[in-house]
Amino acid sequence: MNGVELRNVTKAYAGLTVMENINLQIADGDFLVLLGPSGCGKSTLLNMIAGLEPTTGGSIHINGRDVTGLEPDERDIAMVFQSYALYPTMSVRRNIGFGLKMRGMAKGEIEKRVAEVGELLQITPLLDRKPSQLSGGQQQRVAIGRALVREPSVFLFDEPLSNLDAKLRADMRIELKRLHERLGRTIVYVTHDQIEAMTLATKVVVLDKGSIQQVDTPENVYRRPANRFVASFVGAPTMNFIDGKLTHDGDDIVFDSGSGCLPLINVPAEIRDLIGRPMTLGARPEHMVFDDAGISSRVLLAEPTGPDQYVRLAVAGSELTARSGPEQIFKSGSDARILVDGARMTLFDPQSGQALLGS
Amino acid sequence: MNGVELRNVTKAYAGLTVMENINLQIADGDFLVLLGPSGCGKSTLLNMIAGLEPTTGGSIHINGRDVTGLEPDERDIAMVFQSYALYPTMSVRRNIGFGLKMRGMAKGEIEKRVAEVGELLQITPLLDRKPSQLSGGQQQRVAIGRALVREPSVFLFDEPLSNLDAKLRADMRIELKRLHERLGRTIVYVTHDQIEAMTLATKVVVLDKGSIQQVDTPENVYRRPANRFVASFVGAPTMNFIDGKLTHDGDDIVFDSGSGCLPLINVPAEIRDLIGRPMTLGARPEHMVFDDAGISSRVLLAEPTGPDQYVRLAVAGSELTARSGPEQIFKSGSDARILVDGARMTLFDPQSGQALLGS
Amino acid sequence: MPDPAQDVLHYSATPQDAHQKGRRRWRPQWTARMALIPAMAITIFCFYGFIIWTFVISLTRSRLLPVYKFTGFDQYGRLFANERWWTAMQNLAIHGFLFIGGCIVFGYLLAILIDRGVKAEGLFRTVFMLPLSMSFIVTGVIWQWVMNPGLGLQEAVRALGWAGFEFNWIVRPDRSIYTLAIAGIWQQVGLCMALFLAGLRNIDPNIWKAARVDGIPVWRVYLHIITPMMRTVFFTVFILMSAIVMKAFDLVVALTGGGPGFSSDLPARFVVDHILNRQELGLGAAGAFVLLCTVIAVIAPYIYFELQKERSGRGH
Amino acid sequence: GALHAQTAEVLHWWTSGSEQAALAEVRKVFEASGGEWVDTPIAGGGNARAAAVNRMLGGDPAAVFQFSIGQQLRELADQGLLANVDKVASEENWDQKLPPLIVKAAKYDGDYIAAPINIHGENWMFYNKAALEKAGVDVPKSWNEFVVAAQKLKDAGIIPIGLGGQPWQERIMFNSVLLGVAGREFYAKLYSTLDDDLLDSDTMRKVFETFAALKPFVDEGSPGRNWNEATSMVIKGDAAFQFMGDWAKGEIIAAGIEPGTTVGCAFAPAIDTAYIMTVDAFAFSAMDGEEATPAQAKMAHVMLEPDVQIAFNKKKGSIPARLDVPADSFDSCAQTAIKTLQDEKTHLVSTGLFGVPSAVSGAIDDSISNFWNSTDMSPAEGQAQFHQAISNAK
Amino acid sequence: MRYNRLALYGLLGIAAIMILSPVFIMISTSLKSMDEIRNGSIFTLPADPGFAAWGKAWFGDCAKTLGDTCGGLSSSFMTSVKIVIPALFLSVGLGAITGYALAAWKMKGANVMFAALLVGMFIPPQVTLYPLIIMIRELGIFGTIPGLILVHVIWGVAFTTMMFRNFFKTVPEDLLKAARIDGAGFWPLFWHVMLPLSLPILGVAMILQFTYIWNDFLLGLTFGGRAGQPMTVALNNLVGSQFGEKEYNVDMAATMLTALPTLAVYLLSGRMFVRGIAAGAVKG
Ligand SMILES: Nc1ncnc2c1ncn2[C@@H]1O[C@H](COP(=O)(O)OP(=O)(O)OP(=O)(O)O)[C@@H](O)[C@H]1O
Ligand SMILES: Nc1ncnc2c1ncn2[C@@H]1O[C@H](COP(=O)(O)OP(=O)(O)OP(=O)(O)O)[C@@H](O)[C@H]1O
Ligand SMILES: [Mg+2]
Ligand SMILES: [Mg+2]
Repeated sequence: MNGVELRNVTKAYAGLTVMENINLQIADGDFLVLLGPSGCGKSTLLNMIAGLEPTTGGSIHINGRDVTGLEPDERDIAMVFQSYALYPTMSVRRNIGFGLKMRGMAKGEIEKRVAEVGELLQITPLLDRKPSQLSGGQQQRVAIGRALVREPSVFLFDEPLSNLDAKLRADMRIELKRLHERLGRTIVYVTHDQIEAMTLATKVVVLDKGSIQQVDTPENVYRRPANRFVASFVGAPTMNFIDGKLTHDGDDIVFDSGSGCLPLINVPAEIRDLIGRPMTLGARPEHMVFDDAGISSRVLLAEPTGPDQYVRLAVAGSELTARSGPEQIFKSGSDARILVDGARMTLFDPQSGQALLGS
Repeated sequence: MNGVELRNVTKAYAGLTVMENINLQIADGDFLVLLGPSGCGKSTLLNMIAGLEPTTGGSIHINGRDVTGLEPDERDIAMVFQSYALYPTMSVRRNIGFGLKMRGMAKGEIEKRVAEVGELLQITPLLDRKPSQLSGGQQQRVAIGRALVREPSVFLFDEPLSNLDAKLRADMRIELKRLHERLGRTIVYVTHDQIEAMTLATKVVVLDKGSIQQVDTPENVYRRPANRFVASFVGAPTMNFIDGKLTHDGDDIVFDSGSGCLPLINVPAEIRDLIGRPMTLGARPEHMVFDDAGISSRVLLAEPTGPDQYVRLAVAGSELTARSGPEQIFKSGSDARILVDGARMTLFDPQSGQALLGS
Repeated sequence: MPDPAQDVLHYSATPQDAHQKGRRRWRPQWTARMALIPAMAITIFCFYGFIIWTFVISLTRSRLLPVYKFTGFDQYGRLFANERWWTAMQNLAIHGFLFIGGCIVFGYLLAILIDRGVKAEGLFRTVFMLPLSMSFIVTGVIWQWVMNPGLGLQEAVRALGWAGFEFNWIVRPDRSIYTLAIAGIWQQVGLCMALFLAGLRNIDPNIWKAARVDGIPVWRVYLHIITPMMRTVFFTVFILMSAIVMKAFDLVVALTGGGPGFSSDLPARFVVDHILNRQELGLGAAGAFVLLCTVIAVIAPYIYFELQKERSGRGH
Repeated sequence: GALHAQTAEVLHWWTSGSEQAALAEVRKVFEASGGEWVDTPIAGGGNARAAAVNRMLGGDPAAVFQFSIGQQLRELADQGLLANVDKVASEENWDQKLPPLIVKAAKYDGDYIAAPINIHGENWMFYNKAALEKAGVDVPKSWNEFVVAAQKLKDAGIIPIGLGGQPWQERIMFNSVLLGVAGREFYAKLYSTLDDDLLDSDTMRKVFETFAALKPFVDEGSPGRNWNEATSMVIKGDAAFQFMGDWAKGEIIAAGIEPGTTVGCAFAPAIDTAYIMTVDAFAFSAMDGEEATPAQAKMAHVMLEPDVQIAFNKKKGSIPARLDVPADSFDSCAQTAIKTLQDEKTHLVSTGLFGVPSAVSGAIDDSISNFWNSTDMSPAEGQAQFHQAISNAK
Repeated sequence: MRYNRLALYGLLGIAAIMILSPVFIMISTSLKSMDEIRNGSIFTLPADPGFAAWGKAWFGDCAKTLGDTCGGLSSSFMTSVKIVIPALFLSVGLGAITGYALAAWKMKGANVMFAALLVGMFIPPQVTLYPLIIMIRELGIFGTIPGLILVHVIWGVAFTTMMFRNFFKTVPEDLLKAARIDGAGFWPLFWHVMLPLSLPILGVAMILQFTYIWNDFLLGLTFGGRAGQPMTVALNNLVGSQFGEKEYNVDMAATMLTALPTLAVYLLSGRMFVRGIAAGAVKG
């Protein structure tokens, strides 16, 4: 099989297991994003694929070849680091070409390849500068160039954009996406930023505490989270959670939190099976609907972000966030009526946190 | 006058003027956000208000008192830094109480105030830790506590949230906003993150290259930018700009970019006066409408972010970004029809960059 | 518009500032200046005062005690006609090169070896730094023993059966200067090692990872990437070791006594010998002044570098 | 300085066993006559001299301090730092009892500023009798004979000259050669006038040639060696000869050998008899005036008392500074020296400490040591360099 | 991989042996008798190790001296301690304060003054003894321990200032700003914030200054007078005399005894030393 495959990979530091029995298949040409909170083991996993950290158990296969015991440079991979890790005393040109030179490539050929990469990443005018003379975004581009020039079959990125400011991050994101479409190589990309995961990935792996929570397309991870951890980690502002149970309110089904009943619309039919059992309802801010049929709630705070507006509401004993358009005016302390789009909500088992209804 | 006032403030470093004739009035209780790109002089301005940088010219008044020559601790201000700047060798308790101790406050009184602040910021259990034993968000809270405890009349914040990750940033933002509503003190807040500016400010000052571009409410800065710089700096993804002119297309008014005509809807009446003159049209992604009446465009890339989706389009010789809901599917290379919401667009003079029609 | 008088009124009325009664408080900046006075006094009176004094004395014919009968630049004439002085200056160059070079090379090598992740790191580090605790006099005495051809290493190796073994540099006029470097390096290599090790530890570990992914052999990483990054450390080491070379006195006295003949003399010893033993204060002062000028020529770039570094560091 | 009137701090560099024993003789008598002795030993002549001067400059002088008599002492007197002991000297008529050369050196402006305590001879040659016998050579009477004998010794596997390769030891050997080749008049004239013609003369060339001819006869380990290690080589028979001052006798005695028995002493080969003298002396800091305090005067008195002179010098290995004390209790070498010195023509001064200005002294040491240790310098070059160094230092 | 490791440890081992062997020679010689020293090689182990020489070095040999003291090191040990401790604290303290003032308080000419001060690191102290003697005399403290301490401070301040200034330059500016806003003036900022921060570099400066001052001979000899002769002067008296039989075992024992305190400091603080250097001297 082409691509990358991890079989029962385990990692322990000084006896402390930080990762156990990881199994993962990354198809050729995938843009796989490893998403998870700080310390969950993303970098460790990436480093094991790169060969920078030895595995404690299991095996790693790249393009069908078992690379578990190989050195990084024998694995046909390239890597880009958050801190760029450019060689500070070399010019951009030498930074990019140095790996080729070490492989004994001819000078002329190196020149050619560096020029091509420079062209592709639009850093040709910077080729003779030192890294310290570049802005953060330019440095990141050079770091990518250094990976590109080697033409490996797998690219590994460890939070490559997190040192950049918001604007630049957005631009670089688009560039990376285009680059992937153009080269068609496998990419494994680590981030803790869910927007990056959503926009870049063809497949997202959500990690928590060294174990895989969900492997799916970005859309599914967002819309059908496998469990409460994934649901709360992905999405900003975060998903609203309310404990309670589904009950009938006349013909309608409502969600009874014990201190109030939240009306639901567009309720899918299969949900009726769950009526009465205790559960947690999860609803994203954009799936809370301001509607006169809704439950009455008190506005705590309105956060206009420009295109949208997030409103914190006190309702049925919880604090919830709902999204609205920027025009509507919410005064703190005033009243608003709110309901939940039942077609888009997620229901979780309160004990295990697993999503109810096959996601 | 209460609050903060800057009169003709000028700043030069070694002869190089980085800031000239800044005049600014910050009303008592305002939450004023200084917004601008890196290096535009935000920190410099804040430091001058704090007394950490001497002014080269002009004067600074706090609560009606000329503080231009005073030491920082005589100005009745407190400041919170991006890097937190906690004293690494002191416990949280001592960190917070240090400023009071320096003022010679009695021990018991310090204890009391520190405890209050700890309560307020929910850091009571952390009071005996060292800063290095705290997470970033906790450190930032302590830094805020250190400012709060002094009960100054003006708070200064220099990018206090930019070292935090996205999730934490969103939470802290809300906390800050609540804190401001609760204490009612004047806040001057520096950031280059427009979301922070939009959500926190009662008044935004947009700075560029040491001069003030616009002073207004967040809504107005977003919806009625004073010039092209403000328009492009505020909002992410950034506003779309197209050069061309307004022309008649039958009864309708369209925007003619030279290589295609962009249909407009909801065109305000006063715009008719501008027909024919060269100008730049600015439209934010959420004000681009997918509509069969629109101009045909080619989809370059679709970026789903979760709640929304940003679509890059090639249209009328430009590349534009439009926002749509997450459900619709845009395949790269496919066709989409697009038009602009004329009620929300902004028009700029192509030479000066100033907004046309009094904003 | 509040007028200034009103400002003061308002000011003293503010509760926090009531105790100041409208007067400007004592500024911490002034305290900072006061705190510099002792060091400034030492710098001006002791360092520069003494340098000037030395220069003045070098223009006199003082012998045992300073006398202020001026003879112009006669002492410099005598100094430059003195063969021993030139030998000493030449030795300074040789010793400086070997000692500083040796400390840098060996210190760096040891630091690299330790940095490769050895087990008993603490033990090795401590061992390498042990000689630092010895004075130069002690160092000289020990090495005089070890290098003495009749008693030390040469004899010991010969006793083991290698009859032709020669290690008699200390008694050879053309080699004795090298023995100074050996003993000096032995003593100072630990400090250099510690400095280099600290520098190596400050290097972003991702650089190492990037180099491994690039498939760069370890020695090349050190040569092409790490070493250039350690420029500041090299400079620090260079300056510290230069200071030692310029002041080298005790070591020469204890190790070779400047001999054989004056083949291993150094300027600092020349100067001290003339001032304290030969009662040639004027000549010694002239030598000292020439030595100081040499020093300034060496450290001027350092000072320039320091200031430059900080100025360029400001933008970040 | 606020010590009791009869208290004297004595700063000296005599820290070795025999030196301390000798000095103890002075101390015993000084204390017996009511003085109180505060001892400040500092090893190394250079260190001690520097400390004495520095403490004087610093206003915390030692009342009595060991110093070499000559130019430097006069410079201290010039600055008013010294007290004189004229009263004692005239009462005891030092002018008559001390050798005239020493009297001259100990006086500044007609006042005695130092008390000479002894005379060391520098042109001694110590030899191991057994070694000479083994090689079948006699004690050489001339430098030509010496070279022949040395060759024989070398052939027999004995190191001919046990030399401590330090400049001052090399100079002692050189001066012996100078005296032996050029004669005492030449020596005296050369060092008192530093005359260019003499320095350039053929005689001088011959001195350098002879000196150079000795180079093959020292062992490899010579450079840097201490004099007592060299003496020990002679005692053990590893080396045959050592040219050294009579303090070497102390080392010989310490090894349990009576000087003149198995280890012999003789003057270095020479065309006429002479004695190169070097003198240990004590000077007196000006404590409250130009005149010595009672304690200082007492010290001066004690040091030149005949009994002290005998007891001290026997332990020290030198001979009394006063030539009028009975010689019979001294060893045979010392007796020879005392007898020799009765003839004033034999009085020569060492270039080490008081014969010539210290700058010249240093220049002499430097250039001789340089010549001796260089492998490629011809005698002519050595002579030229010697001349150059002396003129430069004058 | 394996062979690499072997070579690595091999090289380190050789280096360690080369560094240690002179110290080993000293110790083993100090445990030998004089006969053994005369007849054996310096590299052999003592046949019958004994501490007689150490006793002699420490207590002296009263039979050989004039009797005021017995010439051992014991008498001057306390003198050394009395000199080193105040000199250490004063020179490091002054360096810390000066370095702090230069680095943390933006003052015009601070860099020039620092540059000027650095020159002091390069002046051989021997060269300027005379004016220093006169200066100390005029202060009325020549020949006393306080005088000697002052001299050590003068010659130590350039080095300690350099260490501290370079360290304090790495302290983030925001921290200083925060303290100023908190109203911490010059001294509170120093005591409460900067000094606690500088502990690693303080350690390094203390260790190096301790070594320099403890090992000093010249300044002690010149400025100590009679009362202030440190251990190194006693050591010199023991081993430095030109005349008379040399007792190498006693010499070596005395040398080791003199070096013992500094040796102990290095043995006990090796890790701290490297960490301190990493914290300050190198970052620059
Ligand atoms: N060298 C090490 N020794 C011991 N534990 C380690 C080591 N490196 C990492 N860990 C632990 O392994 C876990 C995973 O670390 P890792 O760096 O992979 O996290 P991450 O997901 O990359 O976090 P971040 O987003 O902060 O980079 C963490 O709990 C960390 O403490
Ligand atoms: N000490 C200084 N000396 C010289 N120029 C300075 C100094 N400090 C700041 N500047 C310059 O003044 C300008 C404004 O700097 P300032 O730090 O206020 O920017 P900023 O808006 O806070 O940027 P950022 O978002 O990166 O913090 C910049 O061009 C900067 O280079
Ligand atoms: Mg990571
Ligand atoms: Mg800033």
